[in-house]
Amino acid sequence: MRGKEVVLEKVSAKFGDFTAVYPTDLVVNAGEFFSILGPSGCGKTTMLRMISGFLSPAGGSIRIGEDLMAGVRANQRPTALIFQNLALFPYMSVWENIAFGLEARGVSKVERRKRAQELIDLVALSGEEMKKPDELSGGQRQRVAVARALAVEPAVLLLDEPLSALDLKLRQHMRAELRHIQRMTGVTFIYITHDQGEALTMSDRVAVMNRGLIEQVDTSDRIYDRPSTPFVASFVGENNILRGRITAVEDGVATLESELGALRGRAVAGLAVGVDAMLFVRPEALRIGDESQSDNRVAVKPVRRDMEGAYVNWVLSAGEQSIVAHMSKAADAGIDHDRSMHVGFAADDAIVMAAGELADTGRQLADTGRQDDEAAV
Amino acid sequence: MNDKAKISRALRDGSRRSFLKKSAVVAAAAATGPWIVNSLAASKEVKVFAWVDYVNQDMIDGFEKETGIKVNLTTFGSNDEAEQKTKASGGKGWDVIFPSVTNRANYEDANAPGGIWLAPIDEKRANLKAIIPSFLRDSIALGAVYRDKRYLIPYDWGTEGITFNSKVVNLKDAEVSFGDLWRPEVKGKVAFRQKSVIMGTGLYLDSTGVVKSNRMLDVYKSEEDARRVWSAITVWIIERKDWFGAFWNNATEATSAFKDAGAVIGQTWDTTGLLLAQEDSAYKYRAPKEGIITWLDSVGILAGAENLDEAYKFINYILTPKVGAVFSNKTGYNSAVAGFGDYTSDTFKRQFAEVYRPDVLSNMWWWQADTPWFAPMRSEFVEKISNA
Amino acid sequence: MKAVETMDRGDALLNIFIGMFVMFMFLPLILMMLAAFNSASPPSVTSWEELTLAWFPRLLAEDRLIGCLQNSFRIAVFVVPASVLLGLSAAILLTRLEGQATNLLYACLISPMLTPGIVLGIATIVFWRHFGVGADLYTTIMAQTTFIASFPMLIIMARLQRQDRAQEEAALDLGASPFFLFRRVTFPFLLPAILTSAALAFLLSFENYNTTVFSIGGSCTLTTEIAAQARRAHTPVINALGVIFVTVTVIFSLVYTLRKQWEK
Amino acid sequence: MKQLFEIYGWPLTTFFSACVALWLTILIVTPQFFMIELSLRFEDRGDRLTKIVNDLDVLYRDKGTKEYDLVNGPACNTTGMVNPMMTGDSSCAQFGEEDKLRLEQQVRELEDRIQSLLVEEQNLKEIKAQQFPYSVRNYTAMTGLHAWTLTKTVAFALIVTLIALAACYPVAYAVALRSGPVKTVILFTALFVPYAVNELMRIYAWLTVFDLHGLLNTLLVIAGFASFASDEVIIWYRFPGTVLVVLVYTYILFMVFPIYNTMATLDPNQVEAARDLGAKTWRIHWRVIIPHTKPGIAVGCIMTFMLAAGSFSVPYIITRGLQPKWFTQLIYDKFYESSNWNLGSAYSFTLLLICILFIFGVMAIFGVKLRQLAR
Repeated sequence: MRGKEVVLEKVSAKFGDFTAVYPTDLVVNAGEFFSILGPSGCGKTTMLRMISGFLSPAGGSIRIGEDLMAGVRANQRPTALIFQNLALFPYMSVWENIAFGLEARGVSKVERRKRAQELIDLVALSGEEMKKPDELSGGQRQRVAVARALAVEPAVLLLDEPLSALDLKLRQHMRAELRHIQRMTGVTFIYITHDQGEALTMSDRVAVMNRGLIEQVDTSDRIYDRPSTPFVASFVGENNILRGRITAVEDGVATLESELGALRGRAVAGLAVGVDAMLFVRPEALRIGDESQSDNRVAVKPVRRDMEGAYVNWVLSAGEQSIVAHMSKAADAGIDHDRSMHVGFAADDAIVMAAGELADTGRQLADTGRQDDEAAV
Repeated sequence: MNDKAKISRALRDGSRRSFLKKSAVVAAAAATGPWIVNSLAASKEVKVFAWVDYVNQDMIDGFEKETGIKVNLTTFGSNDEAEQKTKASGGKGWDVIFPSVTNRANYEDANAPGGIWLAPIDEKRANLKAIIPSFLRDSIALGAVYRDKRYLIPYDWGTEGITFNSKVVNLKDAEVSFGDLWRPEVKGKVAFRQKSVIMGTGLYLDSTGVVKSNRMLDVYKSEEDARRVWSAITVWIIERKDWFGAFWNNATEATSAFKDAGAVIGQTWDTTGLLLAQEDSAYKYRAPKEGIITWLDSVGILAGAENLDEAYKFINYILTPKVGAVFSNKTGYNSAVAGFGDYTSDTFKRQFAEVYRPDVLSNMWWWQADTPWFAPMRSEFVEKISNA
Repeated sequence: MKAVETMDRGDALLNIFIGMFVMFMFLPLILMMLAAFNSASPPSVTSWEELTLAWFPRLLAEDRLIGCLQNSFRIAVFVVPASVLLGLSAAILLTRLEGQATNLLYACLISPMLTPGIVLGIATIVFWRHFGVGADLYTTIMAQTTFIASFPMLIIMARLQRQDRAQEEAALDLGASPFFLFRRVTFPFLLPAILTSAALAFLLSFENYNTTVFSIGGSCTLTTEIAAQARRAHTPVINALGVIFVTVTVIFSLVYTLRKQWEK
Repeated sequence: MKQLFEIYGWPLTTFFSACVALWLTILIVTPQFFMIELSLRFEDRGDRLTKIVNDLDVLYRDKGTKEYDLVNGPACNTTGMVNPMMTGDSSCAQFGEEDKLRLEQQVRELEDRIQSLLVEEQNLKEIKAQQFPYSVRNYTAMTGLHAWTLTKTVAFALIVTLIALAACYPVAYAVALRSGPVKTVILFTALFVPYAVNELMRIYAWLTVFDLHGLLNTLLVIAGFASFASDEVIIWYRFPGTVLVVLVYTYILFMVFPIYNTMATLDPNQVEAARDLGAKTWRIHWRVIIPHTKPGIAVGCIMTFMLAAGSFSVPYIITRGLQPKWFTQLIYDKFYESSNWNLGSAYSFTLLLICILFIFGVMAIFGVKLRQLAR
């Protein structure tokens, strides 16, 4: 294990009057694959640049391992950054690119060659050593960038949306590859992305960021199942949002009076009676027509049925409210399409929290339900 | 920038001196540049700044053979050019220079060390005995000496008379006049130097009584007299601007005025006329009856000379009778070296006798020592003629 | 570019005009070159005497001309690196600095290009006279560098603006010292622009006249000497020199154009 | 600045900044400042000090001659070819003791007068050193002749600019938008060759056309309008038109290339689209091509005007002294002929001001910013 932990204490960033990052505390464990997820402009890149040393924090301190980073310049930090556009050196061959950091440290050519070869093998680029970056495919370039960063044996590898330029297939393949490399090397990865798929599949833990604030730090599962803010709930995965007012909170279950009647869900901590609230329920948690076993029941009309392959995407309407439900093929088979019906969900599958800011993507959910494709554009 | 702030502060304080000192420090680094550039040149040499035709290859070869010193020659076409380039180069570019003796005052300059861009001649090192004594004496009155120190050594003399193609305009030797430049039949085919045509024509107009000028000596008398005489002459000349065929500023240009530009008559230096006559006997160089314009040229050493020993060696070399004769044969000018005549060619002797008849020699008009107003005012009228 | 399929009358007129324009540009040069092969002196194409190559070897005998040519090279030896260095420095500063001051700096640095050459020459000799430095090759080097440096600045700036800044950050991040980064990343990237500007700086220095004639004092360069000879009696020796100039230029242009085409 | 330090480190950043600072101060700003400073110093050549210096010169010369006579005896021509008498009173007469005493007395008198003048000279110099040295007399004292020369030079430069613009626009258009790839390459090379040939050579080439026995006169003779024999040929160098033609010839390519460069960035499809939409040719130029080409036209005009107004080589070589002088030649004369650097600096700065005005004028007319000019 050569990764080191990264600790941020009250770190903030400002550009003139604009606060890009509000004072933030964050601990990234040594050898962890950590992602920072958020929409563009949320401050995640700023965060990364502060860790890598290209930006000085407006306040707070950054520690990597035992060392405080204040005053340590980018080229002296035990971090390596992989840029969004990779920033490979076009005038150098693959191996020279990879050995660049070693050259900068005055390592002898023989040694450089040897180290570069190891990394070339690691990222499966044997045979391409002498090529120039513009002679490589997108995936190969990606691997050169990773190898180049790893060559300097960083304790922390920072990745700034490095997969965004690739097509969907390649991207999915590279996810696995990055994960594999991270496991092999044990280096701490801090991965920045606006693509929740990437963040959830690769990461040990994910931080969700919005407007300069980290709203939640948790494992992928918990981020998905137990979002702690409306933003996280709406940004990560698909969610149906039902608004209303809290009428009761008992034993961790909140009752919410909405246009569609009283609804019940798990209450997040600190929820009080009488506040405006939102209830989030995942499309796959909805049951159509199965009236008996649900804590909540809502009468709906079918609007559209989209066949998605593995599941069926139902778009339903309940008054003004649009509701999306995912049915497995088996469950879908029993649904009578033609009449008005009910959807139901267990209180345990829904989360109720005080009304707050939602992610932009949440609004489009009912129409598209295809965030992956959107991100690919 | 920091420097900018310095400049503006210096300006505000009005301390130009201190500003200059500061910039001098800044410049010091850059000022090592000239040294680098100069060090590209060879070491043992003498740098000569001379009239285009003054130092010919035979003289250079002879000197290099005798002393092993390399001659680095730069030429100029007029006294003005020599003076200004000397000033522009801070008296440093060359060792030996050949000014007209009457122009010595133009080398005075407040910026020069000791107030003049020339170095006093060390009379122990320069072989002044080689010079015809009367030249040595009279050169004092013409300007070779400045505040008790000699700066220039007479080198040669020559004249500015009339050159004409006798096939086209046939003039009798004794009756040639500066007025012949303006004869009707030579309209558009006259060559002259703007600076001296206002002297030659002035002599003609004085003799005919049109513009009285005491044989042009009035222009040296006072500024007012100079303005009166020159303006009248300039007006007269500009009325005849259709006569202008070609202007010349140095000997080569004068020759090409006749050969290329179609001039048939002109006010030229002796060298032009005599060399043309050597090629084509139709050309004649004659002294005008108003008195031939005569100048005395000299050799001196520049204040910033770096090769003093070599410079004196060079000067003493060209002041030997044999070299004086080589010079005269090649150029048609007359050396000021005593005894040079014994070595001149027969052609030179013949031409000398033809042009400088006793009556001509007794009626020469000498350029006088420059006065402060002379050069600027003359150039003002020269501009008018050039722009006519 | 779209091929012109039909030739209308406008195109025909345009072609005639272009033909005349090209003729106007080349006719004097061709005449000058022809006269170099005529034994008649002064040079002429109309009074043809005899076909000769004699003027070319005569060039080598023109000691003064050769000396002046050497001066041209001496000047260029200093002007080219100085201009490229100044241009490079300015380009880097201007690309990296921001704000109104940058615009002012830019205007100042580009101003020598838009200043008449003689003004630069004069300002230079006036300036250096204060420090006891006379007009000579040195002042010419200074005067030429003043405006020639603007050209490398523009060329290098254009290239810098196309630079991917992440590359420099990547290098820094990989532990490169700023100097190593410059040597290994920025400089190689700028090299084509630097070479182009060096070539241009050489051409500009070599052919400069208006600035040089005012700043060189008593010395000469090839161009001041050509001008001096052109003004007075000239022999076809200068024409012979012209033939060499034009030939070299044509060869270089052709090689350059063909290479560019080849790269496409 | 911070960014610079981060990327290039302080040694390199300092070095680059120092280079630019040197360029700015030693090469660009300070020399101009010194030139302007010099132009504000008026050199009075008619004042009392000048007169005293002249009088001193005369006295010293007189004294020098007399001292020479005292040492060497009367000069007498003994050797050499001839002794043209210069001052008229040298003779080989004997030099008596009485003459000697008289001469010595005269020398002493001269010395006294010299001494008193030297004192006055010193005083005047001190007074002059304390006076405020600046005035604008070098600018206000421009004679009518020089003002006329300046006007004429500027007018010529404007005409050259207009002719060049009129001639270059179609050429640039043809090369950039109207030719197939092969023709473009050929035309570009055809334009590039004269552009790259040494400026002096291009000017010199015109002598073959204008010479007495040059192309023009030969054509006239062939056509029977003139004959070499009777010298009825025209001396072309006398006509200002020759300078105009050669100026246009020499600087026209500085107009072609900027226009071509901007025009070549125009998407030809825009022109096609405009044509499809039914625009007439002139409207396409007026509405599509010219607006796009504006920065190029502005640069071309500025460069051509500046080069033409500031040209020394063309008038110097082409007029051969047979035409009134160009303003640049006037400036040259002030520096290298009539020794008046102060006036020369004033004229030089005047020329610079005119060019600056022209630049701002063109930028205003075309609505172009300085940044756009450099390409």
